[in-house]
Amino acid sequence: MLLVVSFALFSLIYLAPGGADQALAGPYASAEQREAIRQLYRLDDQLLTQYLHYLRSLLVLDFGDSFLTREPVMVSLARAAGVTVPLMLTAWSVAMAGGAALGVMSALRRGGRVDRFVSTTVVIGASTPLFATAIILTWLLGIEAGWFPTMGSGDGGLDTARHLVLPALAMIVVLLAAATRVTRSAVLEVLDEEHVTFARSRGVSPGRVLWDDVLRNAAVPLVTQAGGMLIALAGGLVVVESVFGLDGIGTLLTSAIAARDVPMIQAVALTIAAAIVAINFIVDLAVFGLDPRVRKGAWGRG
Amino acid sequence: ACTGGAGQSADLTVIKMLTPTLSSVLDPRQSSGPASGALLIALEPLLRYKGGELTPLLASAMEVPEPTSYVFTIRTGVTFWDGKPFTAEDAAFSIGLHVGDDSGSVNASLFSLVTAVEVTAKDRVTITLSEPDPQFAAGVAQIGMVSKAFYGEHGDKVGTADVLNLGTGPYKFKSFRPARELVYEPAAGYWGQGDAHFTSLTLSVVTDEAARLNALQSGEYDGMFGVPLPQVDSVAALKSLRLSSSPDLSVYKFNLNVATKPWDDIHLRRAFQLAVNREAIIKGALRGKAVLAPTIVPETTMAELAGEDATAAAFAALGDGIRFDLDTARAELAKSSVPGGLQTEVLVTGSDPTLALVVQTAAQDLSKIGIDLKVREVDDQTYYASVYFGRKTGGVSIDLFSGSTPDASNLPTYIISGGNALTGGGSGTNISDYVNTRVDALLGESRLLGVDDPARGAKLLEALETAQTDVPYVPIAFPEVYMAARQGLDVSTLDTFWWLTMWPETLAGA
Amino acid sequence: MSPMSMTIGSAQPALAVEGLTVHGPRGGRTVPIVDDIALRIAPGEAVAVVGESGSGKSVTARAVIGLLPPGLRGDGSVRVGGTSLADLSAQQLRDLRGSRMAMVMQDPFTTLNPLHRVRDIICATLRDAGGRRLSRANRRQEAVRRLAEVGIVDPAVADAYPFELSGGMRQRVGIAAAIAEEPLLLIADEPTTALDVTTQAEILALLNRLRTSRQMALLLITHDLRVAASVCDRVYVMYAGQVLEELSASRLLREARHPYTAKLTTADPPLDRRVETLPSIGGSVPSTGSRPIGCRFEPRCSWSTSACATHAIELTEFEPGHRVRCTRAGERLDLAHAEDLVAAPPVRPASGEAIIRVIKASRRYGHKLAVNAVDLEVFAGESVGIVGESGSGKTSIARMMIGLEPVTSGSVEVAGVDLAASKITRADWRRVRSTVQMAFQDPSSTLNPARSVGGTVREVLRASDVADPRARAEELLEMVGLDAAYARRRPRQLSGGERQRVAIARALARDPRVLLCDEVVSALDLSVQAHVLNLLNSLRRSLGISLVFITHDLAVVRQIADRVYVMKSGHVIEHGATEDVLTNPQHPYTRSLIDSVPGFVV
Amino acid sequence: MAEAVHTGRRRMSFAALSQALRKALWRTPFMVATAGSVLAVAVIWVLFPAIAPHDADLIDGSRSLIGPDSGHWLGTDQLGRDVFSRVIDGARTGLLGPLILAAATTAASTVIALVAGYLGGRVDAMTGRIIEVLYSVPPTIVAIVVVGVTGGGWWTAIVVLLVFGLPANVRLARAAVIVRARLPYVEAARTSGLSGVRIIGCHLLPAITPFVVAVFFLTFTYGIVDLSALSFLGLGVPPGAADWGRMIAENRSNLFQNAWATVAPAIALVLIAVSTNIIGDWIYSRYESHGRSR
Ligand SMILES: Nc1ncnc2c1ncn2[C@@H]1O[C@H](COP(=O)(O)OP(=O)(O)OP(=O)(O)O)[C@@H](O)[C@H]1O
Ligand SMILES: Nc1ncnc2c1ncn2[C@@H]1O[C@H](COP(=O)(O)OP(=O)(O)OP(=O)(O)O)[C@@H](O)[C@H]1O
Ligand SMILES: [Mg+2]
Ligand SMILES: [Mg+2]
Repeated sequence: MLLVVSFALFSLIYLAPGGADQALAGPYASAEQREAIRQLYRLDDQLLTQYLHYLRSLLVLDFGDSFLTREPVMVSLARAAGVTVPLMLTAWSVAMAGGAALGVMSALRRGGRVDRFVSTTVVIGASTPLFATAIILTWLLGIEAGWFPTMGSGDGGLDTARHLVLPALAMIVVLLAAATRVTRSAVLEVLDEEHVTFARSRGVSPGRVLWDDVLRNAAVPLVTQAGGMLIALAGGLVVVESVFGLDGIGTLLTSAIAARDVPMIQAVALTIAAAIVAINFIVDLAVFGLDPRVRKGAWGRG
Repeated sequence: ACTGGAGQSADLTVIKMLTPTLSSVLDPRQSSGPASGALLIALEPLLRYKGGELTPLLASAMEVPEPTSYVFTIRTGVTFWDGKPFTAEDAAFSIGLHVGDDSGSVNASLFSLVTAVEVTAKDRVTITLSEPDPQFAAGVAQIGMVSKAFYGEHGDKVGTADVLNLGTGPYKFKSFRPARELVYEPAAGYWGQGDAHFTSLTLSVVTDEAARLNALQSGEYDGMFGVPLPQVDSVAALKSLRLSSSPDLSVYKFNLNVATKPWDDIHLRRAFQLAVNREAIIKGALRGKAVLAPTIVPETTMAELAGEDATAAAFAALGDGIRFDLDTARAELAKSSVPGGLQTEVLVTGSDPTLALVVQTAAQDLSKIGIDLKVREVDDQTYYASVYFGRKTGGVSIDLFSGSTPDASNLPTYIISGGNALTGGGSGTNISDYVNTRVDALLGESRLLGVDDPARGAKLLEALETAQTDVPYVPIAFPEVYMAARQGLDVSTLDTFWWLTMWPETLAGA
Repeated sequence: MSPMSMTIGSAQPALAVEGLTVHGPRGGRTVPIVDDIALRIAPGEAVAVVGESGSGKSVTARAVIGLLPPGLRGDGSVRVGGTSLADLSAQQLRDLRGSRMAMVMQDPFTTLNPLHRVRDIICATLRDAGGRRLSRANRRQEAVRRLAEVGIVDPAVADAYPFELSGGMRQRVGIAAAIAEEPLLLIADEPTTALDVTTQAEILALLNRLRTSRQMALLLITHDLRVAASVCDRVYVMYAGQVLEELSASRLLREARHPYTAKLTTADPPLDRRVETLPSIGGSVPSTGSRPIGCRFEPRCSWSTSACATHAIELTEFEPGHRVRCTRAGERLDLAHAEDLVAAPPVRPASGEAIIRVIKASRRYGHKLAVNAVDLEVFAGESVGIVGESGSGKTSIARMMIGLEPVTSGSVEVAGVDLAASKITRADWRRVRSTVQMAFQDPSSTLNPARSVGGTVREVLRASDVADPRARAEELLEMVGLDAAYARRRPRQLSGGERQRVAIARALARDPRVLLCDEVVSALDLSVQAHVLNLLNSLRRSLGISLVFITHDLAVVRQIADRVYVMKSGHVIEHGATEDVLTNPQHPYTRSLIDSVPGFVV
Repeated sequence: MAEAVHTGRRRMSFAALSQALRKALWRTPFMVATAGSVLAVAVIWVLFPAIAPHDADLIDGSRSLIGPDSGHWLGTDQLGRDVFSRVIDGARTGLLGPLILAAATTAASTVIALVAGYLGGRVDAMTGRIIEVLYSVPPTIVAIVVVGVTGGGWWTAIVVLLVFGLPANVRLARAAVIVRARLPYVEAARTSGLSGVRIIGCHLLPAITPFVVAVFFLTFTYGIVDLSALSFLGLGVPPGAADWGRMIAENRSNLFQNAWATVAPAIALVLIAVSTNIIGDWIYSRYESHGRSR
């Protein structure tokens, strides 16, 4: 999959109008100047030649230097990840935890006032575009209330944490909705299962029933979907980072695209793809740990 | 960002400013225009632009024995931040970085006439040009001096966030996030007199307009260079900030490519020009923050060279020729090869939203005579590739062309000289590929004249008038440039060439 | 205060239910689901609640244990061992569950938490002397001991997960878990319906053993009259939310006084002989919300009087221990009982060319051989039964015979076309289609809910180029005993039996020579099952078509099959004339199968 | 006779229909009704853009960024265009894009799922493999990359969102189809010799129709959200088009002059998205509960 992604990107950039030469030479550059740069970065080679060359360097784990910043792309990537990863993980984990709590709560009060309120809010949260949420939050909490900085990623440590509050919140609102929904339907489904009734018919305490029979079983679909949500969150990253002026992976990607910075685009895309693969793997592992059926099935096959 | 204290302006010693653009590498080869403003306070140039004049900085003197030869005397006692002396070798090296097609420098066009850079004495650097260039000294003022040894040591890692760069200025680089944020600290043991005023100085770029505005409002930043026109009113509404404006040496213009059918037809071009309602554009798209452009050079710039009266007369005449007049436009169109009008696409880049607004406004009136403009937004690279480097447009394009030096000849040289037409093998900044021997002759003659010779101005005026009759461009407006800063910081004297100056001093009110 | 400390005299019934009524939502209104139920079970007594689907058996059980599904509300008094549940706090009620009463549910595949090990399931409610949960080692030890009690001697089972066990094992684990705290009363809601006949017998035996060894009262919910009669002491017969009759188990099959009970017992096909026609009950069970005001069975009753329709009938004592909700209970109605049915004429052996010839056919799913080298033939006009436990490959072989399932090896010849061939022409398919047709098990999904009954049949007729599909469709519906007006109805307006009849009509639309019936009656109530069986028998007689009848019910196969194949784990282990196989089984498995049927003696 | 039956049936089905309709309306939750009305208003805007009080594209520099007044109910934007008219006009791109996207996605995913699910075997396995690979790729990122690099614009964005949004829908639809392809009535249709096309069209398709309709609405919601996000980033419709996402982006820095120029399109956007989501959810939950009870 990573190969497919990387090759698709390569051809895409190859075919795109404009090139790194322009970005580097500036708008007043003459044809000769640009030609010189094209030579330097081998931009005029055949697509396949370029790609093979690229692959060869990948093999020795050399992702190359960015055309634009001259840094090894890994350095830029690591810097951007320093913003994005905490942001995503915070948003994701808060949303998952909150969504799970809300989902369980409304499922247990199916049809009740809490349930209806939560369901409605969730629909609104889920269908409000992320950028709209971001703008509203900026306006309310950043400008009107002045509680949090609305821009930039801060100077590290606590300051960065403060700067990440609003972007994380924006992501949380959207994700929370999805998490709540998934949890709610998962819990409802489990609640309808016989083994829950059976446990209750034996006088198992409600707390234990909720935990052992309901939540643990509902956790399987929730975990399965949690990975997907984290991945879906990546789509909103560009928007959030742009609205809040964060120097994360999303910004890195868009600016690399803008400059046709091939090594950087490749590195970012591959990182995202690798992250997706990793997330899916972790989800599989988690489900593997959670669900003995999967575990035993896998053993039997292996 | 205020360090606290008595709240007086003198206490503002830690400041953060927003700037329109920062380069991705701290290397003079990779920054030009306003982006160089970040470098030139640290990597000082040989000549400093100050109060409209070029004054010696790292060069103690500049001599021009003949129009094609510049001799710089390198100041003694200048040291880099690491304590090593700044030498003629370093100066020659620094200039040499920009010479040649394969230099990879974005400033190469400023030095395209250079044939040799030589150290002719221990403290002397001589630069030889292939032909005279009145703007050359201004070009020299745009590039910072770097250490040859430092470059030798770090190779192509110079200017990255890890390595930074080595200069001689009062502010030294402290940390750098490419294209995003640059933090300076005072350089210990600065060679010149007077220490850095600010104990910490930060330049930041925020691309998202609203985020920028939010940041200004929340007091996270102390000011901003080059407020975009659409935002000026919003910034003005912020109580904490003060705005100043000055004329810009840049021009919004439609380019009508004379080598592309059907725009090779003068009638069509005239019709187009007459149907552009520039006043409406200024009022709406440019928010009234621009001056009507009768030609491609602002009147004030021209007047400095050609004299007030001559300029005023010439500009009045130029202005009369391009009045908004739909009836005449229709008549012209009827005479053209496309009497029924036509439809064409105009590319704009998302990084300057004003372009789209200008085209939309113009399109409204153009459509009344049958010329239908469709706006397409593309990214910078596509835009440059189509508008500047290749002619992949239907013949009409729009751009905001900014002068790179304060000289009155700067814009005409790029825009109307045949040498910069793509068809003539030039850089392509003559977007209309307009070649007129008379114009080229006038521009050539003007170069031979002294920098301050009013005759040079007269020749330039004539070139502009000649070019105007052929309508390769439809000048629209000269935008004003806006600076904003909180009370206690002085932006009132920062003009469009602020980046060539020692701007922190100005800010501090020194 | 814990209910443990209450003293219970042996005179106290284990369960006493009075005036239990449960209301639930239907179509936006709240309607009674069960009405005024009274039950009484002495300690150590086994009582059955029987009744057709939807009569309210499960709802009653849930109400007794206080676990009605959300949306349902129960009123009335429930006393367990003398303690009235209404007086208890939620906590006390919870303590009572498991310790005083427990429940075993129908589907062993879903009642056990799939994520927990058997030992944890069994010991979930057990506490040590200090009131703490048992340690893991203790849990295991305890679980092993209790598993042994329910007949599982393999200690490894304690560490297994439910999905690693067979259905029977799971049900045993479920029972072990339910009785972990030695309750006074065990409610078993159809504990064997989902199990094989042989396993079913073992589970019933287990329940019976536990009841006697522990003096545990058993409330057994079932729709199988034979089970009720053989396992229990007394029986409550429920119909449309009411108890219609309460009598001792020994009287159930022969001396029931309510016309409904009597009809039900005759509709239950006898295992020991084949009868000409099975009596059936017309009409269908009224749904909740539209039950008659008077006797609820009145619309279907052939003895009803005008008063039956207008007045609610009381449950009255007919004889000691025998109560009936019928105005004419005292009269001598000519209630037929099972013995009175006319025996069917003996079967003539089939002859001629085989229409379907299955030769050494196998079907493999992954690693599993579902059908293993099966030989089978179907001759013109005969009725072939296929019996066997669940998963033995009955459905698979049928699907292979109609081309729904590819043949892994061997051959399946239908009207001369080998379905195992790699390429079958269109014409050959046509021939196969007009030779065999199939009817399926699940009545609820056997018809497309979006199409009218007529549409469903006409569609097939059109595909086989019948001249006047409309007329022919009505003809077919009449053939299966449905009025032509049914053509306009949608499936949801039909009862299960009616749907099955439409499905048969659809299968007949192609004029097949063989009709495959895969468990077509197993999801139907007794009264309706008789209808469908009679229909199939009469169709066979009038049309001369052959039947392949798949079932796990030996009584049913006896009524319908001339020859029978017995399958086990993909093999045919025995085949021959039904009479011979059932009365004189050769294979030990066949024998155990027959022995497992409650109340049946060869 | 045939005549009588015919009319009788028609009358009956009409009565049944009207009764069903009345029942449906009566039982419709308040939220769904509200959502329906919002959608109706939006549809009216699309069908009759002429109800706008002004020409949405009329530029008048002298009236730039004025607040709401009697002439311009929601004020004007930077170029002096009437915000209210632009919001109405924006309904066209705002709804059309998602509509195209949703219709195409739904149609394509349904067809793929039906064919793959019905045929099973190798076709199905292949489809499954492709879908698994595409499934974990976030469509918006791909759209940002592709549109950003090619400068393709609106249609490219729609195509990308379609291609990469498809897997999720095919997955859902395929699961629904596979369950139904095993239903006795579908198998009966096969064994009684009906053609594959007919089985798919008359038996499988109706069985998953509520599901398909729900997917349509939900995809529509995502279409609104995703396309507007792209427009917001400047990757969607061309400048000047009255598109809600773009209007928000363009006017965002003029909040102090005329907040309505930003707020009004945002409200329109959110209302529509929420409405379609509510309706889709509602259909889906009804479908799901039907599925469960069956
Ligand atoms: N949760 C519920 N909400 C509404 N009605 C219900 C509910 N549960 C059961 N019913 C109704 O109550 C009636 C009796 O259901 P019940 O499950 O008790 O029947 P049963 O006798 O156990 O049938 P079966 O033999 O099929 O298990 C049915 O008509 C059913 O529709
Ligand atoms: N599509 C399938 N994929 C994998 N295994 C299957 C499939 N269908 C059936 N089997 C397996 O093949 C075996 C035989 O199944 P089949 O349905 O033929 O049994 P049966 O005798 O009809 O059982 P039942 O009485 O439960 O209907 C079972 O173990 C079943 O699990
Ligand atoms: Mg039941
Ligand atoms: Mg079967």
